[in-house]
Amino acid sequence: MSIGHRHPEKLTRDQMAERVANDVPAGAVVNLGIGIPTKVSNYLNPEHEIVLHTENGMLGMGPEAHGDDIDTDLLNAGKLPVTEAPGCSYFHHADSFAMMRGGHLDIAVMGAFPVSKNGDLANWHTGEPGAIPAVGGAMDLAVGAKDVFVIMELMTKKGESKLVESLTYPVTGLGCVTRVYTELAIFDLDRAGSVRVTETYGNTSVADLRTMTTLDLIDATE
Amino acid sequence: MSIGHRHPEKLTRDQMAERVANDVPAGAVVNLGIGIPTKVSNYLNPEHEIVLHTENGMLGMGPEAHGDDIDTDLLNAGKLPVTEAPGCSYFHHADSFAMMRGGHLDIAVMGAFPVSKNGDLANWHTGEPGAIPAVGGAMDLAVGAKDVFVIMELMTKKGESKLVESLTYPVTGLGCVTRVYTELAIFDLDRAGSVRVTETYGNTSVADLRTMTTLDLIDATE
Amino acid sequence: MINKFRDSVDEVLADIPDGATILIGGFGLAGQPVELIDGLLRRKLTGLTIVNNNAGNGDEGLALLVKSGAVRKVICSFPRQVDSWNFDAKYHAGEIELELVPQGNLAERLRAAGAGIGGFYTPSGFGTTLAEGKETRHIDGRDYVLEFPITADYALIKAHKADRWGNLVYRKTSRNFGPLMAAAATTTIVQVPYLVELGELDPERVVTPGIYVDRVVQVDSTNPKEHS
Amino acid sequence: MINKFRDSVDEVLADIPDGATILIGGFGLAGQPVELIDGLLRRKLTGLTIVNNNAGNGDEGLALLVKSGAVRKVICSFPRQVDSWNFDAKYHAGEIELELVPQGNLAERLRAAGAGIGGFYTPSGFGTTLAEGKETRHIDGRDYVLEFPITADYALIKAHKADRWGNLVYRKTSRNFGPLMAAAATTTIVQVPYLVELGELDPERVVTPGIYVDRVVQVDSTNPKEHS
Repeated sequence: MSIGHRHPEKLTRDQMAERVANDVPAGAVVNLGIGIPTKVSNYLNPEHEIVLHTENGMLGMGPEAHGDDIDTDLLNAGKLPVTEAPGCSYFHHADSFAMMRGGHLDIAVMGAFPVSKNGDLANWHTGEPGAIPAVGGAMDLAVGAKDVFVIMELMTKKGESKLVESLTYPVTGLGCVTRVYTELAIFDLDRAGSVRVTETYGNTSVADLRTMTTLDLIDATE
Repeated sequence: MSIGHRHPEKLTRDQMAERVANDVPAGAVVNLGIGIPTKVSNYLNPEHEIVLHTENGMLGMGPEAHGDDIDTDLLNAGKLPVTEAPGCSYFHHADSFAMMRGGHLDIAVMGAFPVSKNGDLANWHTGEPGAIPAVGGAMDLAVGAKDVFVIMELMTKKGESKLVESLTYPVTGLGCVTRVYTELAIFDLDRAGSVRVTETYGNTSVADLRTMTTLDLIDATE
Repeated sequence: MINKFRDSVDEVLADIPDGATILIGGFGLAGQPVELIDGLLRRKLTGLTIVNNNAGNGDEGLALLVKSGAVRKVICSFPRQVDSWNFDAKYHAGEIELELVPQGNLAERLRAAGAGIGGFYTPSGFGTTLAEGKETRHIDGRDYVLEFPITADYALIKAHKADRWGNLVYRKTSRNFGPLMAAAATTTIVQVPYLVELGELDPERVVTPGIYVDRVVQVDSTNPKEHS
Repeated sequence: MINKFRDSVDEVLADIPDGATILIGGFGLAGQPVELIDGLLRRKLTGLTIVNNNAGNGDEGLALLVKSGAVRKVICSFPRQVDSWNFDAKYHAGEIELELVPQGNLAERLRAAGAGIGGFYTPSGFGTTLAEGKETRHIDGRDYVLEFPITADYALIKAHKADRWGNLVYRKTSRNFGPLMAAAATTTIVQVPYLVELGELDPERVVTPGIYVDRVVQVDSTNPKEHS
């Protein structure tokens, strides 16, 4: 693991993605959401044979395609051209979402607006009046994956914590998030609402995090 | 059509199968049940390209296999070895029964214990106490096919009609049979219980059939 | 002889009436029946309900159909995109209805329609605004929402190869909604770059059996990788 | 490195406990995991619930498992056959429980288990004694019965070829219940005559993706047609 338990600086987005990558067990089947979660693939150890799932209908997705390798029949969920890994397979949308909903994916990595202390996830709709809602596969991933890892900045630009007591944004899934990776710390969640801080970065203390989040955090950094 | 509208003798089982075969439209997708219904395939016009479905997972089933052609991975619903027709395809059981249940088969041909005048079918269980019940795909075919054709002897050995006012045997499907082919006549059914006799054989008159069945049959033979 | 091959895009679309519900395949460019959508635009229909994963991109295909006023309602999972301005304008003007469905529920509702399932309990969407007003049920320790099939008059899809029975194979992730929509619609219309002889497709590899297909029209592919 | 290949039949079955629910694939000889069933018999377990289309034939395989007293309950669609004397005897002696399920509902309940569907409304069986005591519902002019998933601890299936990720292809009608059972069980155990290199299976032709498979063991085929 290249990022220490108590990294002296707060993590960059790439470092957050790398930190997640280090927690993915060898041979796991993983779905990486659009945005920062996609960056996780850059840090996966090829020897670990992590199997990437893309909900539009493929297991064993390879890296993004470039130049002559681009094939418009081979896209990821973000509609970017990708490639095949040996051992890949194709299936239709109902089979792909059956795989997700049926609890067969080990990990889904997603972004979030806020996450509540008991693992409720909001990431599909700002809730602003007049905004056109769009959901895609977020709700299916939220209920389906064995573990849902969220990567997000802990603090908004306004200085508000995105790990909250309870959601004010429209819900994507209830009690589904098991771990939150942020620039300042990693939080393990459970459905009962006990939040354990397992790592901190940037000289942030658990006491600092309690102040920032106003949550009764459990110090599990030792 | 080789069997006349008013064939002078009552039909043999093979002739009943042939009579059904003559009613199958070119290009239709058909499931043939075990027993006499299977014989229908012997009389289908090859130029009509009738597509045979077998519920264990195949469309475009060819004739029964013999000798060196036998392949124990290629069986019909009666577990007999069969062959492939050009254009065939394989699928798993859920896809096969989705095809049936979803109303995509044109015709299912089945045997029956009795059939009621409004098309209720009984063919899966004698209802005798202690008898081990077995149903297979009969209930799925009954509700799924656009038309359910029954081939059966009209009269039992005891001289009782198997086309009845209402079922006393355990039901396979309600209001599903659209036509009954017997040794003495063809009966068109509807869910309202109007039974139309469209053909008779063996010098049987519609009046005779009314006596035999005690049903208020409509004479549609002309 | 069964022959589902037809001569032209205009011919296969000729009987679609105003007010029809039409499933349109594709996820991005993969599996998008571009020429069939263009043909549908030429029909100048009105009151259509369109089911697709999205609601049109840029100024082509489905987006132009939306812009033309042909579409009364869109059922999809992801209408809002950086280039969905045609849908956005109609939506904000109150001129188009949106039924937003989680992507997996969309796929499963289409499957249910083809499979004769009357309804099903899905965990996806439980506790969200997209399940408001829907029946829910607690089964074996888990919460579910009751969802119903999406049936349709027509499906327009793209496959890779077809034979005259309508057996289809797809290519890579262009499979997506095709097999589901083919089974869910009353009339399924398919464009493929390659027509092949009956018996030429590997029966183990056929994804959509011909029973689900009504009309096939040949249209060249613009994807150079598909020429193989 | 992902490697689901295991060395022996006995090894892959070693952890199955008494009382387990086990899905067994096959329809007739096609897809029947003969050697895995024989291995299960050697385990001398008790209290098993077995899900199969039938309840055993003749004096071999599943029929012997039933005869041995290992099986508490059978869930199937067609137990009564000319050579089902072992099941018949246990049934008439009141020593085995039977849950009879229409074949399509059996398949769909297995699919539901793998697909995370909590329940579904099926028209098959409505109005019959097999739906007695079950919830029914009238939807859009048609009557349906509510059915629930069949989940299981183990699935024993046969496929044609497997790679070390557990990707499977089947052969002809031996596909039958295999893909459904693989997805429905917590632990899926597969016998195949052919192990192939990763990347050797056509990704368009893979029917069961490796995500559904836990253990693969090589067993020679007795079907001469399979040697190709």
